[in-house]
Amino acid sequence: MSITLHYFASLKESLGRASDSVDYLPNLTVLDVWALANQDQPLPNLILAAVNMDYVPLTSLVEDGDTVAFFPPVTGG
Amino acid sequence: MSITLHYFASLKESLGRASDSVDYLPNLTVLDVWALANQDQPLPNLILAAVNMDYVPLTSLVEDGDTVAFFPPVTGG
Amino acid sequence: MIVISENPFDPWQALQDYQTSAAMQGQYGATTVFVGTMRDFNDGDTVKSMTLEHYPGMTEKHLSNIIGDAKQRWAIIDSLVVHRVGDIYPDQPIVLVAVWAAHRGDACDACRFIIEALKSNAPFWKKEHLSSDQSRWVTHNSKGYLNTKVSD
Amino acid sequence: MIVISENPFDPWQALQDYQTSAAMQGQYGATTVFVGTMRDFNDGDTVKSMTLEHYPGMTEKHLSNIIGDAKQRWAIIDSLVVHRVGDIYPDQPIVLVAVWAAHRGDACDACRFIIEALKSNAPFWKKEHLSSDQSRWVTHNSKGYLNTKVSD
Repeated sequence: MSITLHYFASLKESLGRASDSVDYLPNLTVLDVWALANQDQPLPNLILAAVNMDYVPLTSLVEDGDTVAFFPPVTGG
Repeated sequence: MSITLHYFASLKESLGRASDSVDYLPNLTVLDVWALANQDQPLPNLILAAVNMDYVPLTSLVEDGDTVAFFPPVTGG
Repeated sequence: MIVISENPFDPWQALQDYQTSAAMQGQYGATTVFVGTMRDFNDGDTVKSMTLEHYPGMTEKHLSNIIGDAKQRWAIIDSLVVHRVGDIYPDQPIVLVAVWAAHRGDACDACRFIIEALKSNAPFWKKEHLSSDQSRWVTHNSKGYLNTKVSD
Repeated sequence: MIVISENPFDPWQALQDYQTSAAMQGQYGATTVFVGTMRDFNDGDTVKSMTLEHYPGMTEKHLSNIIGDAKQRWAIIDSLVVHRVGDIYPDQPIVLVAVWAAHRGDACDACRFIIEALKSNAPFWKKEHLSSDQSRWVTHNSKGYLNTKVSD
Protein backbone atom coordinates (compact mmCIF):
# COMPACT_ATOMS: atom_id res chain seq x y z
CA MET A 1 0.00 0.00 0.00
CA SER A 2 1.10 3.60 -0.16
CA ILE A 3 0.61 7.24 0.74
CA THR A 4 -0.37 9.77 -1.95
CA LEU A 5 1.04 13.30 -1.80
CA HIS A 6 -0.38 16.37 -3.54
CA TYR A 7 1.27 19.79 -3.92
CA PHE A 8 -0.48 23.03 -4.80
CA ALA A 9 0.18 26.53 -6.09
CA SER A 10 3.70 28.00 -5.61
CA LEU A 11 4.90 24.80 -3.91
CA LYS A 12 3.82 22.72 -6.90
CA GLU A 13 5.65 25.12 -9.21
CA SER A 14 8.87 25.14 -7.21
CA LEU A 15 8.89 21.34 -6.92
CA GLY A 16 8.05 20.94 -10.58
CA ARG A 17 5.40 18.28 -9.91
CA ALA A 18 1.85 18.03 -8.56
CA SER A 19 1.97 14.72 -6.74
CA ASP A 20 4.05 11.84 -5.41
CA SER A 21 3.55 8.43 -3.92
CA VAL A 22 5.56 6.85 -1.10
CA ASP A 23 5.40 3.41 0.46
CA TYR A 24 3.55 3.14 3.74
CA LEU A 25 5.56 2.45 6.90
CA PRO A 26 4.20 2.39 10.47
CA ASN A 27 4.46 5.53 12.61
CA LEU A 28 5.10 7.98 9.80
CA THR A 29 4.26 11.60 10.54
CA VAL A 30 3.17 14.10 7.90
CA LEU A 31 6.65 15.59 8.03
CA ASP A 32 8.21 12.11 7.54
CA VAL A 33 6.07 11.61 4.45
CA TRP A 34 7.32 14.93 3.05
CA ALA A 35 10.95 13.91 3.74
CA LEU A 36 10.51 10.49 2.09
CA ALA A 37 9.11 12.08 -1.07
CA ASN A 38 11.57 14.97 -1.18
CA GLN A 39 14.96 13.39 -0.38
CA ASP A 40 15.14 15.09 3.01
CA GLN A 41 14.81 18.55 1.44
CA PRO A 42 13.35 20.63 4.30
CA LEU A 43 9.71 21.63 4.13
CA PRO A 44 9.61 25.34 3.18
CA ASN A 45 8.43 27.83 5.80
CA LEU A 46 4.70 28.43 6.26
CA ILE A 47 3.64 25.38 4.26
CA LEU A 48 0.37 23.86 5.51
CA ALA A 49 -0.65 20.21 5.47
CA ALA A 50 -3.93 18.35 5.10
CA VAL A 51 -4.61 14.64 5.49
CA ASN A 52 -7.66 13.36 3.63
CA MET A 53 -8.72 16.98 3.07
CA ASP A 54 -8.58 18.08 6.70
CA TYR A 55 -5.92 20.41 8.10
CA VAL A 56 -3.47 18.59 10.39
CA PRO A 57 -0.32 19.49 12.33
CA LEU A 58 2.95 18.32 10.73
CA THR A 59 3.47 15.92 13.62
CA SER A 60 0.22 14.07 12.91
CA LEU A 61 0.51 10.34 12.16
CA VAL A 62 -0.42 9.02 8.71
CA GLU A 63 -2.38 5.84 7.98
CA ASP A 64 -1.91 3.51 5.05
CA GLY A 65 -3.85 4.77 2.04
CA ASP A 66 -4.02 8.36 3.25
CA THR A 67 -3.77 11.36 0.95
CA VAL A 68 -1.45 14.05 2.25
CA ALA A 69 -1.49 17.54 0.73
CA PHE A 70 1.08 20.33 1.15
CA PHE A 71 0.37 23.91 0.17
CA PRO A 72 1.22 27.56 0.91
CA PRO A 73 -1.10 29.87 2.90
CA VAL A 74 -4.42 30.24 1.14
CA THR A 75 -5.39 33.46 -0.67
CA GLY A 76 -8.88 32.91 -2.04
CA GLY A 77 -12.02 34.95 -1.77
CA MET B 1 -44.17 85.20 11.69
CA SER B 2 -44.67 81.76 13.14
CA ILE B 3 -43.33 78.33 13.97
CA THR B 4 -44.60 75.27 12.09
CA LEU B 5 -45.04 71.97 13.95
CA HIS B 6 -45.25 68.51 12.38
CA TYR B 7 -46.27 65.26 14.09
CA PHE B 8 -45.59 61.77 12.79
CA ALA B 9 -46.70 58.15 13.19
CA SER B 10 -48.37 57.13 16.49
CA LEU B 11 -48.05 60.68 17.85
CA LYS B 12 -49.90 62.08 14.84
CA GLU B 13 -52.64 59.47 15.33
CA SER B 14 -53.06 60.11 19.05
CA LEU B 15 -53.18 63.91 18.54
CA GLY B 16 -55.54 63.53 15.61
CA ARG B 17 -53.63 66.03 13.45
CA ALA B 18 -50.41 66.17 11.43
CA SER B 19 -49.36 69.77 11.99
CA ASP B 20 -49.86 73.01 13.89
CA SER B 21 -48.70 76.59 13.74
CA VAL B 22 -47.86 78.84 16.69
CA ASP B 23 -46.84 82.50 16.87
CA TYR B 24 -43.18 83.20 17.31
CA LEU B 25 -42.00 84.66 20.64
CA PRO B 26 -38.38 85.23 21.68
CA ASN B 27 -36.55 82.58 23.73
CA LEU B 28 -38.93 79.71 23.02
CA THR B 29 -37.52 76.22 23.48
CA VAL B 30 -38.69 73.19 21.53
CA LEU B 31 -40.60 72.08 24.61
CA ASP B 32 -42.26 75.54 24.89
CA VAL B 33 -43.41 75.24 21.28
CA TRP B 34 -44.97 71.87 22.06
CA ALA B 35 -46.77 73.33 25.11
CA LEU B 36 -48.08 76.34 23.14
CA ALA B 37 -49.55 74.06 20.45
CA ASN B 38 -50.91 71.45 22.86
CA GLN B 39 -52.50 73.46 25.69
CA ASP B 40 -49.80 72.44 28.18
CA GLN B 41 -50.53 68.73 27.64
CA PRO B 42 -47.21 67.09 28.58
CA LEU B 43 -45.00 65.74 25.81
CA PRO B 44 -45.35 61.92 25.87
CA ASN B 45 -42.35 59.86 26.97
CA LEU B 46 -39.64 59.00 24.43
CA ILE B 47 -40.82 61.52 21.84
CA LEU B 48 -37.96 62.92 19.74
CA ALA B 49 -37.71 66.39 18.25
CA ALA B 50 -36.12 67.84 15.11
CA VAL B 51 -35.74 71.49 14.11
CA ASN B 52 -35.43 72.11 10.39
CA MET B 53 -34.89 68.37 9.90
CA ASP B 54 -32.03 67.96 12.37
CA TYR B 55 -32.37 66.21 15.72
CA VAL B 56 -32.24 68.64 18.66
CA PRO B 57 -32.59 68.41 22.46
CA LEU B 58 -35.96 69.57 23.83
CA THR B 59 -34.23 72.50 25.49
CA SER B 60 -32.95 73.86 22.18
CA LEU B 61 -34.06 77.42 21.28
CA VAL B 62 -36.29 77.97 18.26
CA GLU B 63 -35.95 80.79 15.70
CA ASP B 64 -38.75 82.55 13.88
CA GLY B 65 -39.80 80.59 10.80
CA ASP B 66 -38.40 77.26 12.06
CA THR B 67 -40.09 73.93 11.43
CA VAL B 68 -40.27 71.76 14.55
CA ALA B 69 -41.12 68.04 14.26
CA PHE B 70 -42.14 65.66 17.04
CA PHE B 71 -42.15 61.90 16.57
CA PRO B 72 -41.76 58.54 18.36
CA PRO B 73 -38.57 56.43 18.17
CA VAL B 74 -37.86 55.42 14.59
CA THR B 75 -38.40 51.85 13.35
CA GLY B 76 -37.35 51.82 9.71
CA GLY B 77 -35.01 49.54 7.80
CA MET C 1 -27.38 57.32 -4.46
CA ILE C 2 -30.35 57.50 -2.10
CA VAL C 3 -33.78 56.43 -3.30
CA ILE C 4 -37.05 56.65 -1.33
CA SER C 5 -39.47 54.46 -3.23
CA GLU C 6 -43.24 54.12 -3.06
CA ASN C 7 -43.04 51.17 -5.43
CA PRO C 8 -41.80 47.62 -4.89
CA PHE C 9 -38.22 47.02 -6.05
CA ASP C 10 -36.07 43.98 -6.72
CA PRO C 11 -32.78 44.55 -4.85
CA TRP C 12 -30.73 42.31 -7.15
CA GLN C 13 -32.09 44.05 -10.23
CA ALA C 14 -31.42 47.44 -8.63
CA LEU C 15 -27.83 46.40 -7.93
CA GLN C 16 -27.33 45.10 -11.46
CA ASP C 17 -28.70 48.34 -12.92
CA TYR C 18 -26.80 50.64 -10.60
CA GLN C 19 -23.48 48.85 -10.97
CA THR C 20 -23.79 48.98 -14.76
CA SER C 21 -24.56 52.70 -14.75
CA ALA C 22 -21.93 53.76 -12.19
CA ALA C 23 -18.45 54.51 -13.52
CA MET C 24 -16.37 52.49 -11.09
CA GLN C 25 -15.18 49.53 -13.17
CA GLY C 26 -11.85 47.99 -12.16
CA GLN C 27 -11.66 49.94 -8.90
CA TYR C 28 -13.79 48.00 -6.48
CA GLY C 29 -12.76 44.67 -5.04
CA ALA C 30 -15.51 44.38 -2.45
CA THR C 31 -19.25 44.92 -2.40
CA THR C 32 -21.29 44.41 0.75
CA VAL C 33 -25.07 44.42 0.66
CA PHE C 34 -27.81 44.29 3.24
CA VAL C 35 -31.44 43.71 2.26
CA GLY C 36 -34.26 43.94 4.78
CA THR C 37 -37.39 42.09 3.66
CA MET C 38 -40.88 42.11 5.10
CA ARG C 39 -41.65 38.89 6.96
CA ASP C 40 -45.16 37.50 7.45
CA PHE C 41 -44.66 37.31 11.22
CA ASN C 42 -43.36 39.56 14.00
CA ASP C 43 -43.41 39.28 17.79
CA GLY C 44 -45.46 36.08 17.51
CA ASP C 45 -48.23 37.43 15.24
CA THR C 46 -49.05 36.92 11.60
CA VAL C 47 -48.62 40.18 9.71
CA LYS C 48 -50.66 40.78 6.55
CA SER C 49 -49.13 44.07 5.51
CA MET C 50 -47.27 47.09 6.79
CA THR C 51 -47.47 50.82 6.22
CA LEU C 52 -44.18 52.67 6.27
CA GLU C 53 -44.41 56.36 7.12
CA HIS C 54 -41.48 58.74 6.78
CA TYR C 55 -40.61 62.41 7.20
CA PRO C 56 -40.06 63.60 3.61
CA GLY C 57 -37.00 65.78 3.35
CA MET C 58 -35.55 64.85 6.73
CA THR C 59 -35.23 61.25 5.60
CA GLU C 60 -33.09 62.16 2.61
CA LYS C 61 -31.07 64.67 4.63
CA HIS C 62 -30.45 62.21 7.41
CA LEU C 63 -29.48 59.32 5.10
CA SER C 64 -27.13 61.66 3.28
CA ASN C 65 -25.49 62.57 6.61
CA ILE C 66 -25.09 58.90 7.52
CA ILE C 67 -23.39 58.18 4.20
CA GLY C 68 -21.19 61.26 4.65
CA ASP C 69 -20.11 59.95 8.06
CA ALA C 70 -19.34 56.53 6.57
CA LYS C 71 -17.25 58.12 3.81
CA GLN C 72 -15.20 59.94 6.41
CA ARG C 73 -14.51 56.77 8.36
CA TRP C 74 -13.91 54.26 5.56
CA ALA C 75 -12.48 54.29 2.03
CA ILE C 76 -15.73 53.88 0.12
CA ILE C 77 -16.00 54.17 -3.65
CA ASP C 78 -19.78 54.36 -3.89
CA SER C 79 -22.99 53.44 -2.08
CA LEU C 80 -26.63 52.81 -2.84
CA VAL C 81 -29.49 53.06 -0.35
CA VAL C 82 -33.06 52.27 -1.37
CA HIS C 83 -35.89 52.44 1.18
CA ARG C 84 -39.56 51.66 0.62
CA VAL C 85 -42.36 53.78 2.02
CA GLY C 86 -46.14 53.29 1.84
CA ASP C 87 -47.91 49.94 1.85
CA ILE C 88 -45.65 46.89 1.93
CA TYR C 89 -46.53 43.19 1.77
CA PRO C 90 -44.70 40.04 2.95
CA ASP C 91 -41.64 39.09 0.86
CA GLN C 92 -41.25 42.64 -0.43
CA PRO C 93 -37.88 44.25 0.23
CA ILE C 94 -38.01 47.22 2.60
CA VAL C 95 -34.44 48.46 2.53
CA LEU C 96 -31.30 47.91 0.47
CA VAL C 97 -27.86 49.16 1.54
CA ALA C 98 -24.89 48.50 -0.75
CA VAL C 99 -21.31 49.70 -0.42
CA TRP C 100 -18.51 49.38 -2.96
CA ALA C 101 -14.86 49.67 -1.85
CA ALA C 102 -11.40 48.53 -2.89
CA HIS C 103 -11.11 46.30 0.19
CA ARG C 104 -13.62 44.20 2.10
CA GLY C 105 -12.80 45.74 5.48
CA ASP C 106 -14.12 49.08 4.29
CA ALA C 107 -17.11 47.67 2.40
CA CYS C 108 -18.25 45.42 5.27
CA ASP C 109 -17.71 47.89 8.11
CA ALA C 110 -19.33 50.78 6.24
CA CYS C 111 -22.38 48.74 5.15
CA ARG C 112 -22.92 47.61 8.72
CA PHE C 113 -22.53 51.15 10.00
CA ILE C 114 -25.04 52.53 7.50
CA ILE C 115 -27.78 49.97 8.19
CA GLU C 116 -27.36 50.32 11.96
CA ALA C 117 -27.39 54.12 11.78
CA LEU C 118 -30.42 54.03 9.49
CA LYS C 119 -32.28 51.75 11.89
CA SER C 120 -31.35 53.89 14.90
CA ASN C 121 -31.94 57.38 13.52
CA ALA C 122 -33.56 57.69 10.09
CA PRO C 123 -37.15 58.98 10.40
CA PHE C 124 -39.19 55.97 9.28
CA TRP C 125 -42.04 54.37 11.22
CA LYS C 126 -43.66 50.98 10.64
CA LYS C 127 -47.28 50.17 11.30
CA GLU C 128 -48.21 46.49 11.11
CA HIS C 129 -51.61 45.24 9.96
CA LEU C 130 -52.25 41.85 11.56
CA SER C 131 -54.31 38.90 10.36
CA SER C 132 -56.72 39.68 13.23
CA ASP C 133 -57.46 42.99 11.38
CA GLN C 134 -55.86 44.92 14.21
CA SER C 135 -53.09 47.40 13.49
CA ARG C 136 -50.16 48.42 15.69
CA TRP C 137 -47.16 50.70 15.49
CA VAL C 138 -43.84 48.90 15.77
CA THR C 139 -42.09 50.32 18.83
CA HIS C 140 -38.63 48.76 18.59
CA ASN C 141 -36.22 47.25 16.12
CA SER C 142 -34.48 43.93 16.71
CA LYS C 143 -30.86 43.92 17.80
CA GLY C 144 -28.04 44.12 15.28
CA TYR C 145 -25.67 41.98 17.35
CA LEU C 146 -22.12 41.33 16.41
CA ASN C 147 -20.32 38.29 17.74
CA THR C 148 -17.73 38.00 15.01
CA LYS C 149 -14.21 39.05 15.85
CA VAL C 150 -12.57 39.90 12.58
CA SER C 151 -8.98 40.81 11.93
CA ASP C 152 -7.55 38.95 8.95
CA MET D 1 -25.62 25.79 -1.65
CA ILE D 2 -21.91 25.78 -2.54
CA VAL D 3 -20.84 26.30 -6.14
CA ILE D 4 -17.26 26.16 -7.46
CA SER D 5 -17.45 27.72 -10.91
CA GLU D 6 -15.00 27.76 -13.81
CA ASN D 7 -17.26 30.22 -15.63
CA PRO D 8 -17.94 33.92 -14.98
CA PHE D 9 -21.10 34.61 -12.99
CA ASP D 10 -23.24 37.65 -12.26
CA PRO D 11 -23.74 37.72 -8.47
CA TRP D 12 -27.02 39.69 -8.65
CA GLN D 13 -28.43 37.28 -11.23
CA ALA D 14 -27.27 34.33 -9.13
CA LEU D 15 -29.05 35.80 -6.09
CA GLN D 16 -32.23 36.47 -8.05
CA ASP D 17 -32.23 32.90 -9.39
CA TYR D 18 -31.37 31.26 -6.07
CA GLN D 19 -33.88 33.24 -4.06
CA THR D 20 -36.64 32.38 -6.53
CA SER D 21 -35.82 28.68 -6.42
CA ALA D 22 -35.34 28.34 -2.66
CA ALA D 23 -38.45 27.69 -0.57
CA MET D 24 -38.03 30.32 2.12
CA GLN D 25 -40.66 32.92 1.25
CA GLY D 26 -42.06 34.93 4.16
CA GLN D 27 -39.46 33.62 6.61
CA TYR D 28 -36.43 35.79 6.03
CA GLY D 29 -36.24 39.40 7.07
CA ALA D 30 -32.55 39.92 6.41
CA THR D 31 -30.15 39.05 3.63
CA THR D 32 -26.48 39.96 3.82
CA VAL D 33 -24.22 39.58 0.81
CA PHE D 34 -20.52 39.95 0.18
CA VAL D 35 -19.10 39.99 -3.34
CA GLY D 36 -15.36 39.98 -4.01
CA THR D 37 -14.49 41.29 -7.47
CA MET D 38 -11.19 41.24 -9.33
CA ARG D 39 -9.56 44.67 -9.44
CA ASP D 40 -7.15 45.81 -12.13
CA PHE D 41 -4.52 46.74 -9.54
CA ASN D 42 -2.94 45.17 -6.45
CA ASP D 43 0.03 46.14 -4.28
CA GLY D 44 0.77 49.04 -6.64
CA ASP D 45 0.83 47.04 -9.89
CA THR D 46 -1.56 46.78 -12.81
CA VAL D 47 -3.00 43.28 -12.99
CA LYS D 48 -4.16 41.93 -16.36
CA SER D 49 -5.61 38.65 -15.17
CA MET D 50 -5.48 36.11 -12.41
CA THR D 51 -5.46 32.32 -12.20
CA LEU D 52 -7.28 30.82 -9.25
CA GLU D 53 -6.16 27.35 -8.25
CA HIS D 54 -7.98 25.24 -5.71
CA TYR D 55 -7.86 21.79 -4.11
CA PRO D 56 -10.88 20.00 -5.60
CA GLY D 57 -12.77 18.08 -2.94
CA MET D 58 -11.11 19.76 0.03
CA THR D 59 -12.53 23.12 -1.08
CA GLU D 60 -16.10 21.87 -1.00
CA LYS D 61 -15.53 19.95 2.23
CA HIS D 62 -13.98 22.94 3.92
CA LEU D 63 -16.65 25.42 2.77
CA SER D 64 -19.30 23.00 3.96
CA ASN D 65 -17.63 22.88 7.39
CA ILE D 66 -17.50 26.69 7.56
CA ILE D 67 -21.22 26.92 6.79
CA GLY D 68 -21.93 24.20 9.33
CA ASP D 69 -20.07 26.21 11.97
CA ALA D 70 -22.01 29.35 11.04
CA LYS D 71 -25.31 27.46 11.34
CA GLN D 72 -24.38 26.34 14.83
CA ARG D 73 -23.58 29.88 15.94
CA TRP D 74 -26.37 31.87 14.26
CA ALA D 75 -30.01 31.32 13.30
CA ILE D 76 -29.53 31.08 9.54
CA ILE D 77 -32.29 30.07 7.14
CA ASP D 78 -30.13 29.49 4.07
CA SER D 79 -26.81 30.43 2.48
CA LEU D 80 -25.22 30.58 -0.94
CA VAL D 81 -21.48 30.54 -1.64
CA VAL D 82 -20.15 30.80 -5.20
CA HIS D 83 -16.38 30.85 -5.86
CA ARG D 84 -14.64 31.18 -9.20
CA VAL D 85 -11.62 29.11 -10.15
CA GLY D 86 -9.48 29.22 -13.32
CA ASP D 87 -8.67 32.35 -15.32
CA ILE D 88 -10.29 35.54 -14.06
CA TYR D 89 -10.21 39.06 -15.53
CA PRO D 90 -10.72 42.51 -13.97
CA ASP D 91 -14.32 43.33 -13.03
CA GLN D 92 -15.25 39.66 -12.82
CA PRO D 93 -16.66 38.51 -9.49
CA ILE D 94 -14.45 36.02 -7.64
CA VAL D 95 -16.60 35.14 -4.66
CA LEU D 96 -20.19 35.57 -3.52
CA VAL D 97 -21.36 34.86 0.03
CA ALA D 98 -25.04 35.34 0.86
CA VAL D 99 -26.88 34.56 4.08
CA TRP D 100 -30.64 34.65 4.70
CA ALA D 101 -31.99 34.91 8.26
CA ALA D 102 -35.05 36.16 10.14
CA HIS D 103 -33.02 38.94 11.78
CA ARG D 104 -30.17 41.11 10.57
CA GLY D 105 -27.88 40.32 13.51
CA ASP D 106 -27.70 36.69 12.38
CA ALA D 107 -27.46 37.45 8.66
CA CYS D 108 -24.71 40.08 9.05
CA ASP D 109 -22.60 38.25 11.63
CA ALA D 110 -22.80 34.92 9.79
CA CYS D 111 -21.97 36.43 6.39
CA ARG D 112 -18.94 38.16 7.88
CA PHE D 113 -17.86 34.96 9.60
CA ILE D 114 -18.14 32.92 6.40
CA ILE D 115 -16.15 35.31 4.19
CA GLU D 116 -13.42 35.70 6.83
CA ALA D 117 -13.20 31.94 7.41
CA LEU D 118 -13.13 31.33 3.66
CA LYS D 119 -10.30 33.85 3.22
CA SER D 120 -8.35 32.38 6.14
CA ASN D 121 -8.73 28.67 5.49
CA ALA D 122 -10.38 27.57 2.25
CA PRO D 123 -7.81 26.04 -0.14
CA PHE D 124 -7.71 28.60 -2.95
CA TRP D 125 -4.57 30.28 -4.31
CA LYS D 126 -4.35 33.33 -6.55
CA LYS D 127 -1.66 33.94 -9.16
CA GLU D 128 -1.58 37.41 -10.68
CA HIS D 129 -0.51 38.12 -14.25
CA LEU D 130 0.84 41.69 -14.42
CA SER D 131 0.90 44.17 -17.29
CA SER D 132 4.69 43.70 -17.32
CA ASP D 133 4.01 40.07 -18.38
CA GLN D 134 5.41 38.84 -15.09
CA SER D 135 3.38 36.52 -12.89
CA ARG D 136 3.39 36.20 -9.11
CA TRP D 137 1.59 34.21 -6.48
CA VAL D 138 -0.41 36.30 -4.04
CA THR D 139 1.04 35.64 -0.59
CA HIS D 140 -1.42 37.44 1.69
CA ASN D 141 -4.98 38.67 1.81
CA SER D 142 -5.91 42.19 2.91
CA LYS D 143 -7.28 42.73 6.39
CA GLY D 144 -10.97 42.33 7.13
CA TYR D 145 -10.99 45.01 9.80
CA LEU D 146 -13.98 45.79 11.91
CA ASN D 147 -14.33 49.16 13.56
CA THR D 148 -18.08 49.15 13.93
CA LYS D 149 -19.51 48.59 17.37
CA VAL D 150 -23.00 47.30 16.84
CA SER D 151 -25.63 46.60 19.43
CA ASP D 152 -29.00 48.01 18.48
